[in-house]
Amino acid sequence: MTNTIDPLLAHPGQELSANAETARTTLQGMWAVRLFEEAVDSLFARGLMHGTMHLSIGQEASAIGASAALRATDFITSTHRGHGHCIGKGADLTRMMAELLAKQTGYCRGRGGSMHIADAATGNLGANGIVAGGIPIAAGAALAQKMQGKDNVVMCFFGDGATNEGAFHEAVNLAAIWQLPVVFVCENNKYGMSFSTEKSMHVEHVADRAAAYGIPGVRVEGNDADAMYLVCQEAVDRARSGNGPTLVESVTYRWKGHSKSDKNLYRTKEEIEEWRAKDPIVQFENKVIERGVLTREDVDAIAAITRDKIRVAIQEATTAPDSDPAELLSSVFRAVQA
Amino acid sequence: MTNTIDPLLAHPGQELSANAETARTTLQGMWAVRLFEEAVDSLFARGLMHGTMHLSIGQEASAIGASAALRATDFITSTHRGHGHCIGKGADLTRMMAELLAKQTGYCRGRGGSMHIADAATGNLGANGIVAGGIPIAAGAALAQKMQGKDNVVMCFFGDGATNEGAFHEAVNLAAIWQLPVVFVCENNKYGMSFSTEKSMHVEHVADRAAAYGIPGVRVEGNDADAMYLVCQEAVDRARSGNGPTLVESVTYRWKGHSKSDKNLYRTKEEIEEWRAKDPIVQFENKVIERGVLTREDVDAIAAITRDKIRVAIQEATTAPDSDPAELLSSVFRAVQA
Amino acid sequence: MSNRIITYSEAIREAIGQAMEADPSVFMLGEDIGIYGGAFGVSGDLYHRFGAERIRDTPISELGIVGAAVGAALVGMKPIVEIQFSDFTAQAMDQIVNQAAKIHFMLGGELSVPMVLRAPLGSGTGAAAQHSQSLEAWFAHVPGLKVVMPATAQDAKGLLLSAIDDPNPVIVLEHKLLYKTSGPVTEDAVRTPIGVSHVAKHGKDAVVVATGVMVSRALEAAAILAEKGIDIAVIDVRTLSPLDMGPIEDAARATGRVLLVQEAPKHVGFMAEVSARLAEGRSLYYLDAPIKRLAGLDVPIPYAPQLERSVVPQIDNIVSAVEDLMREP
Amino acid sequence: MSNRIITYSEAIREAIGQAMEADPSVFMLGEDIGIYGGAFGVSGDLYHRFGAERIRDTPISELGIVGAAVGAALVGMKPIVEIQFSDFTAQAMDQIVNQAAKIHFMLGGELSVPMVLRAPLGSGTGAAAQHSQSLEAWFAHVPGLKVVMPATAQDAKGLLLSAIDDPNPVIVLEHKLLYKTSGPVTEDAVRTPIGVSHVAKHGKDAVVVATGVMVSRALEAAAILAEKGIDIAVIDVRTLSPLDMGPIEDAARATGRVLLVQEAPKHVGFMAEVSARLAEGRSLYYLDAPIKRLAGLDVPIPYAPQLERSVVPQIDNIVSAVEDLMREP
Ligand SMILES: Cc1ncc(C[n+]2csc(CCOP(=O)(O)OP(=O)(O)O)c2C)c(N)n1
Ligand SMILES: Cc1ncc(C[n+]2csc(CCOP(=O)(O)OP(=O)(O)O)c2C)c(N)n1
Ligand SMILES: [Mg+2]
Ligand SMILES: [Mg+2]
Repeated sequence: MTNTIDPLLAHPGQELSANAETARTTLQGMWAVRLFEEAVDSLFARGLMHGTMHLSIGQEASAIGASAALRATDFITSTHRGHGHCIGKGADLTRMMAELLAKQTGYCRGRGGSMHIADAATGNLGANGIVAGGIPIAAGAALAQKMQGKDNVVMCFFGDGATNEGAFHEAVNLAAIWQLPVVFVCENNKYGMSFSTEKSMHVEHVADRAAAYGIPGVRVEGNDADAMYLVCQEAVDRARSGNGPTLVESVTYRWKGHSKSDKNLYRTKEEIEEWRAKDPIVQFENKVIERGVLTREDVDAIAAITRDKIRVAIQEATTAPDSDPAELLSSVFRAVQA
Repeated sequence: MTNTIDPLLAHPGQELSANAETARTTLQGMWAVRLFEEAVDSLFARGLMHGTMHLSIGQEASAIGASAALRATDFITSTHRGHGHCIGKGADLTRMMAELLAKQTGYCRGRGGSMHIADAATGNLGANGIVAGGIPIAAGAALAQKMQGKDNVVMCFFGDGATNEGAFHEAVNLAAIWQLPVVFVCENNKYGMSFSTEKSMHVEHVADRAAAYGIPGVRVEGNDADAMYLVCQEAVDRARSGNGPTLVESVTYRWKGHSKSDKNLYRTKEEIEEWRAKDPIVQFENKVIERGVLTREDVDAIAAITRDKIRVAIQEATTAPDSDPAELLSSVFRAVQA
Repeated sequence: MSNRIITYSEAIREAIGQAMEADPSVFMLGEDIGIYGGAFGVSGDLYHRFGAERIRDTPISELGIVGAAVGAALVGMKPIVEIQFSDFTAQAMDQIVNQAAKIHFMLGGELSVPMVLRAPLGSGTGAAAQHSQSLEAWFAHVPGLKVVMPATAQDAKGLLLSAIDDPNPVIVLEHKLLYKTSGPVTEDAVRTPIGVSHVAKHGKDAVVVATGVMVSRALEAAAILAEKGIDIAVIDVRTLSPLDMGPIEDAARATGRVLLVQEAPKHVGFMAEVSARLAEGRSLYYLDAPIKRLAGLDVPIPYAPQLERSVVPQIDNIVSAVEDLMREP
Repeated sequence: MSNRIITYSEAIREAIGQAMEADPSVFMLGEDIGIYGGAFGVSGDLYHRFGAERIRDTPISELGIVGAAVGAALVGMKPIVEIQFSDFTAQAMDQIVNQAAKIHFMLGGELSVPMVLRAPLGSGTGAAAQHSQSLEAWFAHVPGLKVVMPATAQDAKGLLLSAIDDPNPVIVLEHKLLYKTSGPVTEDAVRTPIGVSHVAKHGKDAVVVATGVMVSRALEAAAILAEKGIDIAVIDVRTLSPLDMGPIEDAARATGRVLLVQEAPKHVGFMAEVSARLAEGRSLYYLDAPIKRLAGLDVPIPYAPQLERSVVPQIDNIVSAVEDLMREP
């Protein structure tokens, strides 16, 4: 039994909000991210969850819109703020929740937690606790696709802060010179922890950095699932057809603090409120209703169904067995085939 | 007794070839680099020198033209191919040669060799065996100038290959956001060892990479000492007046192999010949003679005098005491003041 | 010179504040150390006291940050770098090891790198494998670096002050679990000398040698063992490099039984060195039992609390290990 | 299965060639490995045999290169990374240690990283401190990495073939001075097992345990010592992690005297682990003399030939150390 959201459907060149089917899967995806993380936030606050958490609430359209441009056989690499990417690529919500709850049935058998969810079955090569750590890995996975003669694409998610790391520079350069099938999706939420992009870069836009690698750099409204999808679709097509990487800058915002230790001293309440007003889910709901693609009842039902899935995830995960220390020593290496 | 070339003189805004005094110091500098390295090449070939060597023959105008834009109190960081930078900043030729000959009187007391010559007295913070290793160090030294309220500038030399390292990216970004007084001089000799810039970058020019940091990127004919000087002078002024870093791309070429193990399989004889025809010294000599600034006899005399200095350097260095193993264990740490 | 009870974090902050007041060349740089106050709250209000120039927030660029510190140190500044988690020193190893550690020696002795690099290490916070390592052995193995691991609030202050004074690069590894622990700390800027191991507790039956958070666990184990009639000495190896074996050898000779405790994985870890030094010091001839090591399992640190606890030494593991040791031969 | 005398470099090249012929997912990437043939000439003509796709030249970006190998390995390729000098692994430590080593465990076991990282280590070429380190202890300390150091041409081939077969990241550290040395090597693709220490020479008076180039120095020392009537065993620790103590303990028990030899600086180096394991193996009860370590001085490697030689163990140092050991107690 799996507890996933419906696979993301998309029609190339057509907005996600343009028909009922794609509007539904998009909304489901965004709600799944939002509700999953709200649940996590509450479990954490109640002391039922351990470690630290990086929530992407407010950024749902970015993850879900981007993922909609991928095929099941495509790959992603993700970040410390990766729940949305996992869900977008089709992860099982129960196994995600089980991981966060330190259970044996979690994606990492309780060894990784929120920052390390990976799912080979859906092509998710892993969230990463190291800022920019996944970028060279994405380039390598894309190189492998090319060498293996496959037409899969790798979508590489990272934050604005990550673009200041050497790993970003080296990896994007490799992808550019080898024209690898990778789409670099920078989710620019204006801060790397407390340090704003205005301070961390001397260029206006992350997308400007593409110029150093001779690849297209595209800036997109990351809170608009449609825009995100269309831009990523184009970048994915470019990659798939052998025309190399693209740097997509998704302009978005995280509503919550960076992690649990954040007192939000580096930004104003007004700024947060401004962005809360640009809620990607509300925007998308209003749009599909205005367009007459779905009704208010439809969208409410989607939220309700998704809420149930999250409830199931928590329930199933909570009752799963705790992860087992006995297997650790034998789990460091994969056994060598005789 | 020191054995240095005359301090580099320059008149802001005026070509080095424009008057006898600056033409003379420029030629002396370029000849010193050329003859020093030819001597090293021969000592090495005759088994009298140890280790490995990276010669900058063919690139003399780049090092000397750039250095001419600096004051004595300014700093440089240099590379594995750094003899020209050391000499340009005023290093003692005997102490340089003594270092390469593994002598106690060498700049590093025989501990560093060619790749590690530093000279605190002339503001040379060190050559570096690590590609791009000096770039963050240069940014830091520049930060210190700013924090100390000094108006010194740091000139940071590195190769085209170094711009593919994460260290380049991180350091240039720091210098850009903090508007540090540093001039990044990329000596683009078309190859990082065997790998050409056409293959290692997907942009045409190294200078294009400045766009990612919001700083000026300037391409200059690195074999033309005048052009090199004028461009660097402008960049140094910018830095000194608080207007931040510049990326200068000096287009040049190394005549010799990358190091002793190089069989030159990655480039053609024709290409090497083409660049030999652009000999920076011959070009400059012809120019000053044509301009009537110096005579043929003058320029020949400069070469002869410099040849003598190199002869003295070899002689003095050869007879100096070998470096001493007894002091090694006590040299790892600087003694703590009581 | 009065003492107050303050936390380990506060002690570090106080040391930095006093050093910055005394010497304008001292400054701090690192990620989120400014208005955020540091990922573990260590820099706290220093930003408000000293401003953005001297409590300098940086982009996420560990290699660049450390390199900038090296460059600044070369020309007269005294930078204190904070690396948010010591795991991210992996990003900066070139500047730490190939540059900072070697410059003074390699360039002939004129230049030096009076840099301090502080970083939190260790497990116990549920942050998983990339945020919980104890990499002290890497640094201790590199000639040209001094490496300290304060185990108390007083030493967090005192060793940091000594590190700032030192004209050489010093790596200060702070255990995350200690940040919120408290202890008496002198108000004055009292130095703890680098290169001196400390007898945290005397005892006659066996000696436990420990670093970082394992020192307090060893002391707690000592209390439990005392109830069982076993009287152990505890040595706090405050400086891993250069290593002071004096008090360790004295206690080993006096007790005849040695337990070495570290959080890091056992294989090729720091305590192997202590064991090897004891062997070279002819322990063969005076020990009553084989030297025993109690260390982290040779696995990455897992996330789940029960897994995480199971892979590094806890108080009861130390108690049992000492009991085993007493049963030898 | 015939044997020829070929060099250590040729043996490595042959292993790569055979692995690439047998398995299309095997490929090589690194700086100047293509038409240049590798900084030490190891890849040689492989570029002409397999082309630019599979003998893939890269820009100077060690972190990116290793990361790309990790990514390729995750999705079915078997990359062999060449890092030009092992000192530059410092640039790539994040991908080696925080990614490659941890992924299989940390992500729950489904994914794995069948990557090989080859790098030359050691001094003796006058390349100075940033090009001459022996950093094997760093890698051996990291759970999730296997670490081998071939000491002969045969093992250079055999261990590399095993490394390529291995579904886990394997670090292969090759000593630069060995590249041009020769020895008999099987033509067939014969594997040397990872995780098995090798008795390079039997002997009854003492045992020398060594790695890399120190194995051949120990064997030369053995010949000199034989003339002096001292018969030593030499153990080649081919795999540093996981470490096989069996033959070492057997020889230690049989001879009662142990000398551990490494090129790396002594402090917190690999041989400390061997010493500590012997201690834990109750060496106390069977040794006739304290375990002795002979290692590099705790200094960066200097450039001048006489300095360079003076800081790492040479044959005569091994001879003297064994003689000292025989005089104990
Ligand atoms: C190499 C590294 N440096 C620092 C950190 C600590 N850290 C975790 S997330 C983060 C901010 C990342 O910013 P950004 O890339 O913009 O992603 P966001 O958190 O905004 O999604 C920092 C500094 C880390 N995990 N890895
Ligand atoms: C980090 C690092 N990687 C690789 C090397 C080996 N290496 C030394 S010089 C060099 C080429 C450098 O190219 P470039 O920066 O263009 O300088 P050039 O040699 O052309 O002057 C390489 C690959 C090194 N010394 N350091
Ligand atoms: Mg961000
Ligand atoms: Mg070059």
